[in-house]
Amino acid sequence: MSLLEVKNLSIMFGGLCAVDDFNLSVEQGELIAVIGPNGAGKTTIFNMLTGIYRPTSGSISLDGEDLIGLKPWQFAKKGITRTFQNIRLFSNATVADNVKMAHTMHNDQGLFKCLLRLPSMKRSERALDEKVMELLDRLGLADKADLLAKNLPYGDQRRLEIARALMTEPKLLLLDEPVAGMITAEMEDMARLVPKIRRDFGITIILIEHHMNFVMPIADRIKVLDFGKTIAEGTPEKVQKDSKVIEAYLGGGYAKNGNAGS
Amino acid sequence: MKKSSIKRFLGLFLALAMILGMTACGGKKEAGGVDDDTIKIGVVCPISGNSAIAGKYITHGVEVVEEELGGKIEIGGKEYNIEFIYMDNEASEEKTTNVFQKLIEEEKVIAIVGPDMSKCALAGGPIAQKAGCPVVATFATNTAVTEVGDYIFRACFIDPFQGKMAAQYIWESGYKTTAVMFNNADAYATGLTDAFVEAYEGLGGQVVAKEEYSGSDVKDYNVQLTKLASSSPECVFFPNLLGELGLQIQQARAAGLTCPIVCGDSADTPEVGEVAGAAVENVAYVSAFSAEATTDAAKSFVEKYTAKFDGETPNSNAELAYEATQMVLYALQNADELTREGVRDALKEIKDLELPSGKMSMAEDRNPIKGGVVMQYDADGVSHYVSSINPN
Amino acid sequence: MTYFFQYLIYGLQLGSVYALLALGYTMVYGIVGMINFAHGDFLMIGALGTYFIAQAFESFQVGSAYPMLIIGLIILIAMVGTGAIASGVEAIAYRPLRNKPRMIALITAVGVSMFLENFPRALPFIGPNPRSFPTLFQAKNLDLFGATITTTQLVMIVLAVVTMVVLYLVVNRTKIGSQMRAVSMDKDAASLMGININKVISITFFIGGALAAVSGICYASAYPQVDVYMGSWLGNMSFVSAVLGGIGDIRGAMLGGFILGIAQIFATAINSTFGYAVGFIILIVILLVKPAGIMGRLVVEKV
Amino acid sequence: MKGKKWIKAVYPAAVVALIYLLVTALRGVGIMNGYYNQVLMFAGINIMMTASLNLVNGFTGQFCIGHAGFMSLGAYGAAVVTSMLFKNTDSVFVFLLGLVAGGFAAMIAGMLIGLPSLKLKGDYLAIVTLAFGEIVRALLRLVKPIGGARGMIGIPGYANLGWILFFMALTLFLLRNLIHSPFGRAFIAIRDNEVAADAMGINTTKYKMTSFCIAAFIAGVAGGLYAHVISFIQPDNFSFTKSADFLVYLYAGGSGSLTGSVVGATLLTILPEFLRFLADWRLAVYAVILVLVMLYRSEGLCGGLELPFMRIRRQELYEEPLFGKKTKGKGEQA
Repeated sequence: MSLLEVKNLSIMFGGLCAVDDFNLSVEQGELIAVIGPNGAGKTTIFNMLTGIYRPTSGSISLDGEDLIGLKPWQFAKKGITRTFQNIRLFSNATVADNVKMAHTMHNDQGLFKCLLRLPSMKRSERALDEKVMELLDRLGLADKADLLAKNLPYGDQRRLEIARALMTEPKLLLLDEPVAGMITAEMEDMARLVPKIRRDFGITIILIEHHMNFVMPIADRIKVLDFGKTIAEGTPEKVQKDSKVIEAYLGGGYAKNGNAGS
Repeated sequence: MKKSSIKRFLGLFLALAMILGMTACGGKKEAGGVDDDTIKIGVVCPISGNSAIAGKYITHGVEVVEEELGGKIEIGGKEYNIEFIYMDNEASEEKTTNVFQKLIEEEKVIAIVGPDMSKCALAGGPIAQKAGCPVVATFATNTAVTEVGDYIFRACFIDPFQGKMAAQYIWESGYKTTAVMFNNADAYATGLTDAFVEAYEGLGGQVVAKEEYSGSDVKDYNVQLTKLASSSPECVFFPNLLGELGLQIQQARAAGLTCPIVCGDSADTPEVGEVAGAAVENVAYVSAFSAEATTDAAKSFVEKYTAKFDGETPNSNAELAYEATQMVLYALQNADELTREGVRDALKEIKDLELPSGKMSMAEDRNPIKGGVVMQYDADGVSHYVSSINPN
Repeated sequence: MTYFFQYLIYGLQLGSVYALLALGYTMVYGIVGMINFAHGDFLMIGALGTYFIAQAFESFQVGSAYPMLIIGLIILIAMVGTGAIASGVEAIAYRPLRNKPRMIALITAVGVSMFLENFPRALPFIGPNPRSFPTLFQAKNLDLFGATITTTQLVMIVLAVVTMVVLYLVVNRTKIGSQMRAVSMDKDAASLMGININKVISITFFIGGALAAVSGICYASAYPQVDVYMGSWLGNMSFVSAVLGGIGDIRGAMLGGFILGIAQIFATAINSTFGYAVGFIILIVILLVKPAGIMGRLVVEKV
Repeated sequence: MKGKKWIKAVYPAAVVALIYLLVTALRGVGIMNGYYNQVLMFAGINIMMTASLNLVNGFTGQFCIGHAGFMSLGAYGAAVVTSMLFKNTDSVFVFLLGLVAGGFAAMIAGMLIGLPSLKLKGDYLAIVTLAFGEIVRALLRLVKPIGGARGMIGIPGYANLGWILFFMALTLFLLRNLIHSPFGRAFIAIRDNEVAADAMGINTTKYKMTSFCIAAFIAGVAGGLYAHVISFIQPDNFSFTKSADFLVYLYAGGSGSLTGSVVGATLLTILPEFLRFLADWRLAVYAVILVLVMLYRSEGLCGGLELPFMRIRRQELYEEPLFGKKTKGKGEQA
């Protein structure tokens, strides 16, 4: 059985069909990229996969469990977390606290233990901190643990978002444009980091990008979206050669996909 | 790191020391009574806040006494300086406790005149009682005020008596049915309503409609008054605060209530007539005092007051403040010794004191034994004496 | 049921006061994005100011009323004066805080409100006295479906609706209106487009203040008692109306005001003991059903 | 290191004890008197109210403007216990029982109003809390056994400065611990970015409720203390004006800072008393000072600052620093 099974996922906003009949089956440990021009509906798919939007029709199941109708935090609890295209950190908290915040749902310390700061609570806080520092160390943020998130440089903010998402101990990690707005050097860093995370944590990753040269070397499979519809799917090599993809990216795709926006 | 936290600790300590220092620039004198031949009397009233208008009249009332005395008082052949200290309590219980503490502990007053409201008197009372400082509340008509302890007195009559007066007046004027509208958020109004209804029904009258509203902020009484009018009462009773009465009277007339309207003693203020305009005709109210009274004490008070404040006629707020102050002065002059305790004992013994509202004696329960009057407004908003009602 | 229309008129009368004040409130709210707790005090300034201006014009009085021209002049002076005070307050107390968290401006507004109430109170010639508001025009009673409506009530209700329409047109159809909308959406971008933000916001406050003066005059004509504290409660109620209608929505502010007024009156009519509480319970229920106000659409945050 | 930890542990207790001893001593020699005592008692109560409001508004990012409603329920709850249920028992335990009862009364009300309404955002939530405060006030007026509009008379004056300082210190201690725990972090996450908090698996409704209920409980206890200071309470004492006072203390002190709540509530409680020499002009001048403070220190007097013992740094988790060499002592602005 595959880890994530998405069938016939569609969503309408008003009369506009933002995503139409999206299907995806993800195996444990895969790295899948969803690409497509701006406005193709990529982020909308992520929003449905994390419960922020409720799809008009279709099904999402993780490990065979249906997730439709759950709230975002329940999606996270089931094991899907994400990063955001427009960075959404807890900007007035420190880097370490940002990561700890993502651990909230695994917290086993009761309210009264916390109010009184009993020794057992202190111990658990320390264990958590060690874990967080280890994670930050792996992502190269350990020396910035006590800075406020809003004071981090841009590239570090992206990495912090990933660190935070990893702290929820997800089965499936969704990365929404992890290299958007990055300079080449930063992008190369990220291209090394993503496969490393996949290897080290043994998790499954879906990422959205439109930088082809970032995606091509790291993805197992690629899905190409345009106007809410899947126009191509397969290995990077196959997709790269697909004529529809080339049209969508180079323009002139309207002629053939005239009905796509309806 | 260690250094900086020590610095911070020092900083905090200094801040605390400053706060305490700021608060600690007060008096160092012995508790209670007379110092350097100066007698201090505290006056507590709302100078700001929603009831500031009452505070204005109270201040005026005491200022008349201040002028009479000219800063000096002779007690037992010795002349003392006398000083009145006015304190704003914003008509709030919390602030009343603050200013009571300030007057008692810091200003070392020998007695306190005021506050005017029952709620404030009830909050301040326990403090004065504990410190042993006599208080003469001016307008606090709630029965419970003087029950706080033997240092708490009042200058006005109590709710049950006022309710009885109003009921008696309405009944004796031949009105068998009355409708009531009152502020259910206000202690004065609810207390007076209960007292009135009990007394009126006891006399055989019938309360045909009883409508409520909540709080002084809501100035729209149309619905309630329409309902009152539909019960066609022979008389209407408004036991409400002075800031509300003017509009109530006006709206009542507009709603078709042409019958006589009777109010509590809070109606004794020129603003009611001013706001209500011509509608104020045929509005009667019970009061502690009539500015038309012919006794010497009353005449001299009205004369001095009118002269001092540009022809303003004293109302019962001012008059009761004046009387409360006079009671304290009387007690000072008749006290065995010039201490708070002495003043309290003398206040208890007040007998046949000539005051503008008539002869007054202090009862066992520290409430004054005095009668009341019924007054009625004419179309110009001037109130005239109708009848007197004696205690019991 | 016999009194249904009469109560409805009372509800509309009270509602029109809330609505008129809420219109100015919601405009400032929508365009500048701040909760102006002192807005109710602008109403007080308008009403109290009118009282003093009318006194100055006393010699023109005919009987107990004034000629039309003088009334217009009095109202105009009050509107301009209050509008100027509102812009002045904005320039002194709110402008420096424009880019700070909005709570900060809110607290400043509380301070301004305290000042506007306590400063005139302490002035000897104003003081805490409640005063009788002059009769600007003689009200006549009209008959409507067996209920009585006075001309004052009629004017107030109509004025609330007309003001709403005019304001709506100003904001949506005029140049200054489009500048206002630009400022409300993005101050920085608007500024880059060459819009003088200070001017636009000053004008917004001026209109808000002038409207507050009009509502003050209406309120005081219907409930002819003016004092320095009269505005605070009305300010709160109009804030409630504005939010109830949907933040920053001009049509919503008017609807919110009328609904609040009618709810309060009918709750009181059904049971005057619980009327006050029930009015607020209705408010909560409406917000639970329409969590973004009556006219507001729930905006899903863009993710 | 050990020595410092020890000092730090007794810091808060020592400071509070010091204030108490100082006040007592100053009263003993006659420098301070009952007036200062009274004002400090209200300051202590206001600190509790402001700090608890800070939990909701400052740390969880919600907007509650009806906090006095919780205070009134606490005041009445406590007063009912001490002056009606156990009228003739004059014991500390009755007082404490009363305070706890007041706290629970407020907390239950917090739950009732929070459950349906905490999904509302920003000003819409604010309006509901305002309405809640007004409804509580309106209903308390109508309950005759507790005096209705006439208020409750003769509540025993159990509360004194010692008790109030104790509860104030306890409140600050518990809130500090809470804020530096998974709960507090969840609150701050909700404040900083609700969408992200939700996506990170934080059940926002649950944590908002928790924050709301804890704040209501503290407000209830503070209300209980208030009732036993003032010995007479009536519903109109807890009007919107009072809620607005706490908002002013909170933001003038600096929201999101417990130190700010202490400083804001203390200074602004003392200031109007300090200005009494201005007589008529007192409140106008107070207003001007308030506006000036906001203009010149718009993040609040202590915005973004926290005294050392009001926060817990990450490093304190380690007796022997694990990452010490690398991370210790670096940027610690919280």
